[in-house]
Amino acid sequence: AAKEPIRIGLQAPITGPWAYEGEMARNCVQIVADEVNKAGGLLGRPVEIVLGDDQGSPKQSALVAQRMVSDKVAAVVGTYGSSINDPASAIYERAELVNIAYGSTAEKLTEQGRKYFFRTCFRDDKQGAFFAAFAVDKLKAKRVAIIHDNTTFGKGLAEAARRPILEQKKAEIVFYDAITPGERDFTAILLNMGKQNPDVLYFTGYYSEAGLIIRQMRTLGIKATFVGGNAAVNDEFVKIAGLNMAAGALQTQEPLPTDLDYPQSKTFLAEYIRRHKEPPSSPWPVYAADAFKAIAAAIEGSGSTDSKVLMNYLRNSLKDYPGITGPISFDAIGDREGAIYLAYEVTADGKFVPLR
Amino acid sequence: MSLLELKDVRIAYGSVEAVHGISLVVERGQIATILGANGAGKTTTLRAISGLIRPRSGSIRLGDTDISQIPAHEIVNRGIAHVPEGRRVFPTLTVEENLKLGAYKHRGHPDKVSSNTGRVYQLFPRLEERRLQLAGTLSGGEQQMLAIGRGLMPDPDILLLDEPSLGLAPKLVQEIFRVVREINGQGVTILLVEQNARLALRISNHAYVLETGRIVLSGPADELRRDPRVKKAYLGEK
Amino acid sequence: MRTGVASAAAVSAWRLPCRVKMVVFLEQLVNGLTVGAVYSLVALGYTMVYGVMRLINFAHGDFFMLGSYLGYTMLVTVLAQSSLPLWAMLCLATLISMGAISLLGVLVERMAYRPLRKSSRLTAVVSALGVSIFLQNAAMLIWGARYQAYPPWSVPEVNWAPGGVHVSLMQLLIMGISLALMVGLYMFVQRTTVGAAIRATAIDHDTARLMGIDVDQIIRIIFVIGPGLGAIAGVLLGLYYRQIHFTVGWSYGLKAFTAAILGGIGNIPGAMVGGMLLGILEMLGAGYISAAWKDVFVFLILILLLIFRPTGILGERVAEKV
Amino acid sequence: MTLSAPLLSLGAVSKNFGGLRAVDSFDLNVKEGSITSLIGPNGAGKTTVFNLITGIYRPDSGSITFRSSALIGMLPHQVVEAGIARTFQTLRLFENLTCFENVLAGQHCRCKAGLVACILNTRARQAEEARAHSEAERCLRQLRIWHLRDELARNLSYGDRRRLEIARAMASGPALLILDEPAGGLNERESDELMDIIREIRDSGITVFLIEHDMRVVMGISDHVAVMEYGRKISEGTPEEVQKDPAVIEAYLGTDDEDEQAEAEADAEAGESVQ
Amino acid sequence: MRLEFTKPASFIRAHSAWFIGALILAAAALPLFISDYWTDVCVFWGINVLLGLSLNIIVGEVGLFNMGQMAFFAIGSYTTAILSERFGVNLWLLIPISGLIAAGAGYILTGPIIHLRGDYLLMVTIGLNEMIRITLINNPFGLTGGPNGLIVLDQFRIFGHVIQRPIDFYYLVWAAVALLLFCLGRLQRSRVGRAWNYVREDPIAAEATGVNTRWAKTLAFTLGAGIAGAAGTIFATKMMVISPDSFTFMESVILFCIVILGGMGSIPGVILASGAMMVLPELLRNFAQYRMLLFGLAMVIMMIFRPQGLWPSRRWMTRLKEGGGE
Ligand SMILES: Nc1ncnc2c1ncn2[C@@H]1O[C@H](COP(=O)(O)OP(=O)(O)OP(=O)(O)O)[C@@H](O)[C@H]1O
Ligand SMILES: Nc1ncnc2c1ncn2[C@@H]1O[C@H](COP(=O)(O)OP(=O)(O)OP(=O)(O)O)[C@@H](O)[C@H]1O
Ligand SMILES: [Mg+2]
Ligand SMILES: [Mg+2]
Repeated sequence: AAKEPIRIGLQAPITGPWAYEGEMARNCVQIVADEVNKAGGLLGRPVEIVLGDDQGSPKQSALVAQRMVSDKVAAVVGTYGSSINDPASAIYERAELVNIAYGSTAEKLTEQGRKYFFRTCFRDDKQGAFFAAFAVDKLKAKRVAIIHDNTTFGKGLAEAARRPILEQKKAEIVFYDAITPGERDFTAILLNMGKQNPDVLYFTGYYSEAGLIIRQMRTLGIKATFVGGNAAVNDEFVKIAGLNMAAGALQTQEPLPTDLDYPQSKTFLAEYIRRHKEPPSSPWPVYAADAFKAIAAAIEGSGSTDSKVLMNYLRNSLKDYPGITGPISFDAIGDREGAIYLAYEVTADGKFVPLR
Repeated sequence: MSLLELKDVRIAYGSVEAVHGISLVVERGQIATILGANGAGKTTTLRAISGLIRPRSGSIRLGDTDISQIPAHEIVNRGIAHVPEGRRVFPTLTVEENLKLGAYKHRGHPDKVSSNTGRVYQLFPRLEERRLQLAGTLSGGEQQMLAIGRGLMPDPDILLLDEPSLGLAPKLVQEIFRVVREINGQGVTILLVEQNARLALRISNHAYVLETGRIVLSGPADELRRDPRVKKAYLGEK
Repeated sequence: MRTGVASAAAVSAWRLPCRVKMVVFLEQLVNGLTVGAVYSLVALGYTMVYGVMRLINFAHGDFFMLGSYLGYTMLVTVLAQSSLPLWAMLCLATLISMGAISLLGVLVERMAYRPLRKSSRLTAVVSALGVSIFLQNAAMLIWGARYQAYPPWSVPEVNWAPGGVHVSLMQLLIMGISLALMVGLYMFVQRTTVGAAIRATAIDHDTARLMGIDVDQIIRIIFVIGPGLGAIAGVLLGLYYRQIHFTVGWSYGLKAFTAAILGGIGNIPGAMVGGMLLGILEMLGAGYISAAWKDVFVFLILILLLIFRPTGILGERVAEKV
Repeated sequence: MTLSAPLLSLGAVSKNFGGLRAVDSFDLNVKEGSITSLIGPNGAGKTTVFNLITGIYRPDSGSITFRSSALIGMLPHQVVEAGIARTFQTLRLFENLTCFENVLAGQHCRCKAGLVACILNTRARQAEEARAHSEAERCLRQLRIWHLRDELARNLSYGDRRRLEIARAMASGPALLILDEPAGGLNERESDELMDIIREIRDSGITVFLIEHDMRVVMGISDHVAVMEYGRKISEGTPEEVQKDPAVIEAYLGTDDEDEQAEAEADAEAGESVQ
Repeated sequence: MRLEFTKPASFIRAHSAWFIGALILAAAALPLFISDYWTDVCVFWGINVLLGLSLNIIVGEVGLFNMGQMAFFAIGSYTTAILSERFGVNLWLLIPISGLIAAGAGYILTGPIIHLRGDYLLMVTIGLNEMIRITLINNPFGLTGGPNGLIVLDQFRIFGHVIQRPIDFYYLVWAAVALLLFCLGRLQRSRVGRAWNYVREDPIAAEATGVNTRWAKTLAFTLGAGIAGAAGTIFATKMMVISPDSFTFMESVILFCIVILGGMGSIPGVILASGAMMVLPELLRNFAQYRMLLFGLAMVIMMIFRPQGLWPSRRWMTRLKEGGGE
């Protein structure tokens, strides 16, 4: 007789403005789940994904969380945006259900003392600090401009990058403002920025706007070096900006799956491309796969599906588990340990290469 | 053959029947009048003839074709023009544009349109003085003239006039009735709905009395004028 | 503090040489007018449908969005295979997208609006919102949830900088085409018999019928023109900014609706003036106040304007006659 | 003429619409307890005068006094509170409400209960509500439409709607009732009934000021008639005086001769004219 | 003499006591039989009912177009979060306080625009919604926490019992709904409610029969904003975290649809429609990315088959006036 499956929740924005992120997250998790099932499942039981669409809305997110709790899933992967995640993880906490976020990078999430909340993605402050050091020490920037997009992620990263620069006092923040996501004309703000003659522009929003910004900026004759956050630069960015404009753009970013030497990264990527014709266009969905793998490892390692056991296992026993994005361990508050960031450059033929 | 003939026409708004099976006949060249209290169903009847509402049952024949299922914009082309209650001119269009729209069926024949416009101006010299004024700024009487003039633009065989004297000063009422007679003299058949029974009966050949959706009396206008029931109910005579 | 930085930026802007300030301003103006031209084109669709049916067609933004996608699909699939010159390809893509969207407009009117023509106005508004959600998600399913980009070869990259003011060919095209379309539409409505019939229908459906005007046909014409113009705007937008997404209908639709109101809804020149003004206001807000507060500024101006001109800039001020 | 001050008095009132001078230094006194009529060609400015009195428009110049206090600057609902109620030339009923609710609207300004009192349903509110109801009932009965109280206004016949509008105005307990073409669209018998009702209202102590094109009504019930043309007063007096005024005949009444002749002719022909 | 002359003089009214009694019993027993998840769906349904009723005053009773009701909901929610977290104000006290602050905002913000005609007012309220949301994102004076929003850790306590589980919130929210229904019922049958309906039917005639239309409109807007604000307190404590994402224009639009879908001015209609708008997407969950597509389609179909609303407040005979004009 077939064993009763272990149910693992995936909370993601399947519809709504972030639907593409949700869709990719679903694809990624599906790949690793299939892998697990092909290898005989967990504890001899198959794994089943319970999908919850939160539409990128906090209210829906709370509802999905409650449904996951009612459905008695073993643990939850999710979700994407920080402000969407927050109400859900509050509910998971109350229900003592392990939840591992894959795209929620706001610092505050792990600083509220929640025991059941983990994340496989890295916090804004890590990336912000990396940018500050990179811009000041490597690029020798004196005048830095920062533009964000007023989303939780964009603004969080922008703040995290600004703080160390202001503290170190080695460079000056000459411009700091926000665009409205979904708009397409940023010439007004760029002209304003151009008047300040920045050496570097750090844009912490998404590629859809980033592509427009670099193109409009270059068209206006602004020469500042463009540096994007880890959501800003990808293939789509190049398409939107046009290759001639995109070349030379930099970004701060965790090592891409393609640049990871771990075998699991390579097989995962190959499988993803086989199924969906192209690699995932943003880094976050891969963290979802890793969140799933971490949960699977905890179940397998602890031999239990009890949430409390899983929580303790993840916090204390899971050390350097080989994830797709590198070794996974969680620190005392649930953040992933050991953030590695690199600066990437868009080459003249549209490739992304780590900057040496 | 009579020009217009309604047979047992029933009309309803939603589930409420307003006209309960009326029959009437208008002969070519006549002025026929429908009298009746408020809410008797006069306007409703005219709206059914011009196609603005579909009757629930019964037939409306123009010449030898049944027009009861034909849409309103088609009916104009077949020779029925309807001057609606309350004038309903297009207030933000000029007098001339209003007239041109009246001749919408002649679009593509500019000379036809301009000769008809000329005819209307002849009938109502006051409109010609104001041809470029917005219709909304005309006085009530002028608007009524415009509405009637607009009704003449498509060269109708039969003109339906719904309470043309409503809200007009006595002097204008006289003028409107004079023109109605003149139009009739030019060969246009007229079906008139009026509250002013005295004047209406004076100019028409035949009359029908409508009460709560039914025809209760009909006959030659002169006869009705002397009918005691009409005198009592519509002429305010004891 | 962030406000400190913003005001520091503003202060140092004053110290710039006068000529530079002028150039920056002119550049802002060009960009504002370009965005405004797109708003105007989309606003026309709102205004025309509103004028004739008293319906705020919330799905109009999505016609615009679909137009953009269709143009894109035509370019990357069919036309890319052909050996036509670029301008011919662009024209064809625009025309095909326009035709398809017009057809869709007529279809939507027939299915979702006509059955409600005799009901309360708000009923149709809800139906329009439903259509909008439907179209948006349909686009998401067809073209995917990700951003698509017009191929680089499809965009004529010609730029000038007379006197330091950057102007691109696309900007001129957008402004020129919008202006031409609007003037053409205005002439059509003011000068032709069908135009007069449209205006008459806008005033009073029943009386228009009595003139021999087929009201259903007029409404069909409106739903050919409005969404068609939206589709053109969509293709232009795609070519100008390259990236397209299924949510663009909402954001631009809302802006265009704002523009239509600003100009006085139901009024064709009003849509144009409103769109341009909105474009310029946004540019001023983002350029001289703060991009983060721009929309607050724009809506504030809008509200102030409506307090003093309650029916928009060119809206008729019909104090209801009592 | 008595020396008592008029109930309503307009002094040199003017109103422009754009370039159009709709009312031009218009003077008029309405005597308490009278029925006063205002007549004149279409577009003469009669309705505008009513709108000026009731605060819907604000005059450009001139004075309007009611019971020796100034009305200008008051909002329409304040004018009603002060004791002037009106009807409209084109009916303006609350179509989707019942007749009873329509008439209760008139009592609105005579009640005081605010939000809190209404939620708590205080004793005072209940008393006030009961009073409003009995007042509304009285008005419906006076206009002879009590039996229609639960009908929605839009389902009424035209004549009943006209009455309902008058009842609604009466319900505010006005000292002055202003009627804009109350007999418009009524046939002769219906307007006879209306005349009776208007007289009855006057006899109950309410002053009536009306606009009318139906000369039978105007001449039948008015104590005093004023005639307007192009925004100015061109004549004033008793019905008989006004009817004979050549200026009025020229501007407004026209010569009825032609019709009288026609009628005589028609009567004569009657015997033969069998069509 | 008839006192029962307003609002649905329907069958249910005739036997109202029985119906209401049975309904209350059924509602009270319901959460004992359903999962926490469905209880939570009912909690949000209840919050939507509160919001729907608040908007119904403005749109349904007075006929003012408002697509920005979420602005006031946001003001209430943020007031709660700020006062509770920074100053430790008791949550029970915060319900009236948030209500009053939102009402005050409603009064001040709508004062200058209340005279605008339908669609212009619609536009301006959309603008207000956006203005408030952007202001919240921009974190003025560090008060609102920017896009991250604020957390609310405090919980309602009643006789030592902490309101925390879905079922607790279920009773809290629906008790609030019941209280509101009682008050609105009273209002509908009073001078104030009638004044609102007069303004909806014909503002000029209302003014000319002695109704201070400005007072009536402002009162409705203020009251509607206040109720939404008070509902914000419950929402904030339920969510524990609030952020500008909860108060988008789209949410206002859905709320607006609820009022129309219910049948303008109809209280039972609002309850039904918000239930439908809440439950429908839940039922469609299995359709994954086709969910919202079907939802949009359902809206169109519902309107076509029930243009007068799910539970029209009166037999609004469809107006036979043919489209166009006015
Ligand atoms: N659009 C409508 N919807 C519902 N009922 C209507 C509508 N129009 C008219 N009615 C009803 O139909 C009946 C006949 O109305 P109609 O307008 O035909 O009367 P009429 O004889 O023209 O009266 P009047 O002298 O007032 O013009 C009335 O009872 C009226 O209430
Ligand atoms: N709100 C307004 N805006 C512009 N013009 C107006 C307005 N109200 C009235 N008028 C104009 O003022 C003049 C007087 O109008 P009014 O309605 O007072 O006439 P009236 O004497 O009542 O005519 P009728 O007997 O036809 O009702 C008309 O020319 C009219 O067009
Ligand atoms: Mg009639
Ligand atoms: Mg008048």
